[in-house]
Amino acid sequence: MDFDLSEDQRLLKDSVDRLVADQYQFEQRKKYMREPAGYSAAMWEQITEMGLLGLPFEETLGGFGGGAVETAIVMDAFGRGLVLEPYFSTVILGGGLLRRAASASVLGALAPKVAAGKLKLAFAHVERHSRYDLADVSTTARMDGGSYLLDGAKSVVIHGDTADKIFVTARLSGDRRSRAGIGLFLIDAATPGVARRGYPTQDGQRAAELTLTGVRASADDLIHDNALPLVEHVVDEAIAALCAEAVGAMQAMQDLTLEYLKTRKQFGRPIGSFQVLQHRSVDMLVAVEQARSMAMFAAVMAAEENPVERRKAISAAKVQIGRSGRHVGQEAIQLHGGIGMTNEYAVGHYFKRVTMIDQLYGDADTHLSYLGAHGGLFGKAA
Amino acid sequence: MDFDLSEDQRLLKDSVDRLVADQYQFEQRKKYMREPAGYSAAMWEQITEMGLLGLPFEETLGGFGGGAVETAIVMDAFGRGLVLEPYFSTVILGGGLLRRAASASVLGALAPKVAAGKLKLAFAHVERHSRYDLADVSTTARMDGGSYLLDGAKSVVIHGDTADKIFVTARLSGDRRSRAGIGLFLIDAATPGVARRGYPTQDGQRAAELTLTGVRASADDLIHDNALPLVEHVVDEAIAALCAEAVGAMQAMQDLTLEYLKTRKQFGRPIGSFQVLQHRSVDMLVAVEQARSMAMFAAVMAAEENPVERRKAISAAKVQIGRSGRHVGQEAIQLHGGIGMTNEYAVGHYFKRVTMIDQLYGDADTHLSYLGAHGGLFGKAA
Amino acid sequence: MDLNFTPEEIAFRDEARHFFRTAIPESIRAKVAEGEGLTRDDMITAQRILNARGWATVNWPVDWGGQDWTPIQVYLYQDEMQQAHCPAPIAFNVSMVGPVIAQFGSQATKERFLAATANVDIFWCQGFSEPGSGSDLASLRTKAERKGDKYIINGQKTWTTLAQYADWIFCLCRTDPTAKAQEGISFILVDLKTPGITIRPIVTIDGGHEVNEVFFDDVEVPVENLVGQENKGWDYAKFLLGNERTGIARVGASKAKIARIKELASLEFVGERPLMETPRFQEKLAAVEVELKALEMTQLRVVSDERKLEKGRQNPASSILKLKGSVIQQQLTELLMEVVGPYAMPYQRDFEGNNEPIIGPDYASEAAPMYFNYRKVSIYGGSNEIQRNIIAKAILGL
Amino acid sequence: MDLNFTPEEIAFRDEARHFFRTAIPESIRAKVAEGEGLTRDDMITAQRILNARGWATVNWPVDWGGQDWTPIQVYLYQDEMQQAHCPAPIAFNVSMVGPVIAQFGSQATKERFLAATANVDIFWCQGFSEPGSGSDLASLRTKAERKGDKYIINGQKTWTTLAQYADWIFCLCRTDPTAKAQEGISFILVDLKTPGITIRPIVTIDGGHEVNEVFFDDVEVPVENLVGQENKGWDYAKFLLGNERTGIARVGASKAKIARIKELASLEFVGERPLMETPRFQEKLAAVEVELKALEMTQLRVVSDERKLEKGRQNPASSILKLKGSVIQQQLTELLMEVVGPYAMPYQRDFEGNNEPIIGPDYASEAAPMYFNYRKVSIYGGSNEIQRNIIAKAILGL
Repeated sequence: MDFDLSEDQRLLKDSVDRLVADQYQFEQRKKYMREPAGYSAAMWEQITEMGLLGLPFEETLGGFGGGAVETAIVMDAFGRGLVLEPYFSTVILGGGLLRRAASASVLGALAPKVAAGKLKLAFAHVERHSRYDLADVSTTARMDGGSYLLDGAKSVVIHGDTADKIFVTARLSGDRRSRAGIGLFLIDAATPGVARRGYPTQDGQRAAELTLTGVRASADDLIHDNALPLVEHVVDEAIAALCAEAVGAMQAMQDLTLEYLKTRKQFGRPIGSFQVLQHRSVDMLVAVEQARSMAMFAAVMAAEENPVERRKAISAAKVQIGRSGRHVGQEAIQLHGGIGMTNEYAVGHYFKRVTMIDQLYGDADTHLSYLGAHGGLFGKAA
Repeated sequence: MDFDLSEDQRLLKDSVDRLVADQYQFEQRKKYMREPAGYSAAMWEQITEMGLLGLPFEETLGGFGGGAVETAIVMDAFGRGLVLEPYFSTVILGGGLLRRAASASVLGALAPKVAAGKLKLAFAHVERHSRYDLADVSTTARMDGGSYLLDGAKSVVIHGDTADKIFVTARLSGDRRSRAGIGLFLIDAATPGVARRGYPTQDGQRAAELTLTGVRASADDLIHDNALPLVEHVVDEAIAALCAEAVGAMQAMQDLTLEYLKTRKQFGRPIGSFQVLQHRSVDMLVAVEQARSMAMFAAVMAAEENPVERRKAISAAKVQIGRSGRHVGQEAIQLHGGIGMTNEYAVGHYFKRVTMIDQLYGDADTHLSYLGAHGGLFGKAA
Repeated sequence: MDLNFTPEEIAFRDEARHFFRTAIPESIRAKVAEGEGLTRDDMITAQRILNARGWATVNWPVDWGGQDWTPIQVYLYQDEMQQAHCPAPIAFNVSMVGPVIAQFGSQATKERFLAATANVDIFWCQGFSEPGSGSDLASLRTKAERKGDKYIINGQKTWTTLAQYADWIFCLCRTDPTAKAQEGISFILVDLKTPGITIRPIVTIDGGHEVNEVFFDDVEVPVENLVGQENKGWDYAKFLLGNERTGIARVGASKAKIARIKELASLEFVGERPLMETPRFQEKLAAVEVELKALEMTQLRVVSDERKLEKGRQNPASSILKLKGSVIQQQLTELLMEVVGPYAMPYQRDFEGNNEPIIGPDYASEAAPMYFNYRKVSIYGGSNEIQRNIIAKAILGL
Repeated sequence: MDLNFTPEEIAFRDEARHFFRTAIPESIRAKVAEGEGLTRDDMITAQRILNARGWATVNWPVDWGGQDWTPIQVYLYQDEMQQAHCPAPIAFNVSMVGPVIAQFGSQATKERFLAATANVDIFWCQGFSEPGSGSDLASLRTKAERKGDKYIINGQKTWTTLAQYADWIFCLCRTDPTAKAQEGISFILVDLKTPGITIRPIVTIDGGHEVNEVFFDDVEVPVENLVGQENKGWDYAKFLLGNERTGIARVGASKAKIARIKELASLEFVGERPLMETPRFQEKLAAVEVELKALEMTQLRVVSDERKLEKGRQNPASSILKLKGSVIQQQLTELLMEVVGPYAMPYQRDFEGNNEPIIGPDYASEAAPMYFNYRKVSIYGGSNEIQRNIIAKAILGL
């Protein structure tokens, strides 16, 4: 066992950290947010040039074959910068689905485009009553001649408004919640019958509502005809990535709060000299470190092939990230007092991001239920 | 609405408070505990002379017709004194069962004896796997001629070792957990086939294991042939009484802790001057006051005839008492440090008592489940 | 001891319940229920309806439009108002500046301001906090220099709630720079139309605009706008802050939130089951209900004690009302956000004005903003940390 | 970064697992599992088995019987030992006085004590705390006056764990009354058979006897029993307290408790269902498992960092090991008590010695005492409040 980063990993970390430190200061981020796409075209360029978009792909596909640890390194930095660009939807969700569900030819055709920043992807799966159940799919795909007709509506498609192509789950067979018969399609956003409505999310990112009305998909657009297990694996990897991002955001809140406690004076002394605020800061530190540990655990376990073992570990991490995130976020605001409530100050934006991460792919208690119902983490007898 | 005590209630409170203040100092209690019965015969005498044993009975039966509020006044004081005498088992459980389940003639015959301190009662209902389910009764009562034969085992019968007569639930019909067909018998402890094994409980009180082997009970000994609803009402009243006792014990812990914080010096100052310990004490105060409020609520609702409304209110109170008790108890020990861990010091004994009260008649989470499953406390729309 | 309401109290409660649910426009109450912000007109409309009945300023002296109610009546009035999602009378008018003027103001000041304040002919805001003076209010630095029959005010106030709606502001200003902290502060009324006043909005993390910065640059105020005596402002401020004691627990509002959560959690599904039928959610909500019921009982204990307590003394239980009440309100916003799940994400304030349909269920859009916004409840009006300091000193003697 | 164990590490773990589960008598491990107290003989037997293999003092210098293990090996050794319910080597011998003597003692002192300490030919106890000096250890008052070639010791120590089993005690005594707090303290070894020493038991709330008061009345100790230099005892004590860094989280012990809870909760019923199959209990336990898994990862991060850190510096994460570890241990005793329900009530310590059968399931009798007893883990060895003070200062720079 060894927690040290490899030389390559250290180089990766240095470059991403530098990117965020130099180009993602809070004030710069505000500018990026005001761009038409809701993020910075220039930053997207730069992320592309750094080769980050190819992270999960083999070198032959224009990538550098990074794994969960490399992804965690990038997402942790993006968490500290509250990065807006559609990296998560394009590389982690989209790239993951390409790698795990697509044929070699499709992968070979599209991965290089993603790596080259020429193809932005998104993943549409949430439906009005599906909540966090990936198997709950009402959107239908009917055979029509040699192709399919897709009908249905998808909600909260992250960065769905600017994606060039969108992965869509649609039911080929089985009833609403059956695990079998779920097809994964890759639809060009420009296809007739695809209606998108983009909007900002609470954390300043972007998402879209997607309506599919008789959208025609060729047999090639059907990436996989029984995709749920693969989709679940990709989502577990995505959760691991979000855990790393959340840790970056928590660390930033911890740093901002400490800084504030040391500089803000009341009653003639820095408020950090009050014992109560000292102990509260210590409990924040504990929460951040526990979350960091579980984010690492998630990174390791994201590759696990046994779906239950993998999901239990990922759920455990999501529970910790959800609880630590809520505690750290609420305390960061509370210890800042009024200034923490203002939109002009950074800490509230980190708070909003970790809050939304808890809402993504299952909140803490949803995952706790899964973990409890599946025997927990530790065996009855070692 | 009026929270003031009536004149009679104030007199009652003054006399019980005085009894505890004068005769139930921690050192005196230690002596009482060492008496053969595990409590003080003299104190029992005094409690009798004060008329407290007749509290729930009508004056015609030698009592003074007190209700849940009067009971709460007594139990709150007994909680502050950690009173050892079998008042709860004899008057609240036993007396309650007499009042609610027994015929007028049985009540008329026995209540005066209880009031006069000549008859100590206990209630045997826990079985090996019944946990907190009063309907889970495996002990059997078989018709045999004009009488019954009882066979079974009952556990943790509070003050069952010194009771003269013991109420016993036994199944007349139906299967193990069916709510119907549960008989309530009143058995003389000296009856052949009754074996008792007495022992101290963690909180310094007494209890007994009871084995019934072909115990013959006359038709008159059968107090009620379908007793569950009545038993449940009495247990709800008993829980309300325990809530009041727990509040008394919590108040004592709060007082002891404050006293300690003001006198104990470390680093050259009273530890109560440390802001962290001040805030922790405030949170103890909050927990005690919230518990006090719910104990009052329980006292009011114990008389409610609608069993579900009553049980929901009682459950809510038990939840609050369980959670406040754990918080206050743990913090009282923690803020005392090492001295709080010693048996020679009072605070730990209060901690043990509130802990055991949580284990009695359902712990906090057991009651929370009931409350949640029955729609909670507040309506969908007022 | 009788914890049941008397027939009179029940009759009063029913009367209040009926009044609030019929007299106040449904459109306004719906906004409160959904956590939507109220317009200035909404607030004024609601308060004038109350005032027409004499129910806007029940806590004021009877001679100046108050009600001679028992504490229980006041409690029932607040509880029913909150449960009916009625906007409370504007606190700055009714709980803050009104009582101060009634208690310490000259006859002239009373006649000039009280009726107009009750009817919101003047909409007030509060000028206490300053950038450097949050928890440590007494360190405020805004100066009011006496020049003839005027004060010249210079300085900055912040966290000024609804200044954008207000006509006047009541300020704490330093009138004696030589005196030490608590002394040398005066309580002065300022017309916001006076030249030299600039109001800048502060947008909060929920995207809303409730609070503002207010800048004073050589603002001239006639001396008759001083309330009471010069340099006694700190006493008046303490009186003001001590005023609100029971309403602060917001028990009725939390009851209303629970009702709403139960309703909405029955519309959202986890697999085949409504969320409201899952034991985990039932128990989480029930746990908060227990705390709220306890708080309600605590509040009633405090309320029914008030007659007996000599002015000033407090029932220890009263101290926990804000502490516990704020935490319960915040927990309920967490549960509401859990109810709407993924639909908490869309930020829909940008759509205000335009007519785009709401994304997801119409009750979802305010869930996250309300959660974010309610973090303020444990900060403003004396943060919960300050509350604990006060309780430790005043109640526990530590 | 590779978070999987290497084949060598796995081999070592399996070897340790096998050894602990075969070499240490089942009878002793069962007592640990059930939370029963160990006899003096149990402790000595277990440690001598470890010592025979060189596994009793792995943290000591190699020349004096330590192991040249990687931090991961040390972690696996502790984790497997705890999971197998093996008694840890006696802390006073192995983690406390041994390392101090090895580090600061003279050659003569080392030769006289170290081997005997490793083999528990001497059973040690610790004389640090005093009635007036708990959290504020430096205020200790026990005096050691130099008289020729002796020290004359007068004073009182308290919370002395297992003094009733011990042969010797290592004490902090004030040798220079004129020096200020931390200075003028010496680290002295005292044979408990020396005249003038009285040991009084302290019974704790669980009814157990682990700790004692130790009184010194003109106790004469030869000067060669001084460890290191006179008046430098405080440095040695700090070294000693800083020693135990990772074992303190007790992750392995908590894993063993979880295994036990799962086993027992399958034997206790709620209605027709085993408690272990009720979602509420499953989720409560799972919540603790998550915290424990996080703590285990945190501990491994700290452990694998140790090589890289220059002596003295700490990984920030290390500071949370005791804080979080103590809370998790305590939560597990709460769950164990919940498992046994009403059978937590009988107090059965009185039956020790006599042969009465246990009341209720045999695993029930220690549930409540263990819960009571474990309140100590957030108090001793520097209370969690002191821990937070230290972390705020050392790690957060507040």
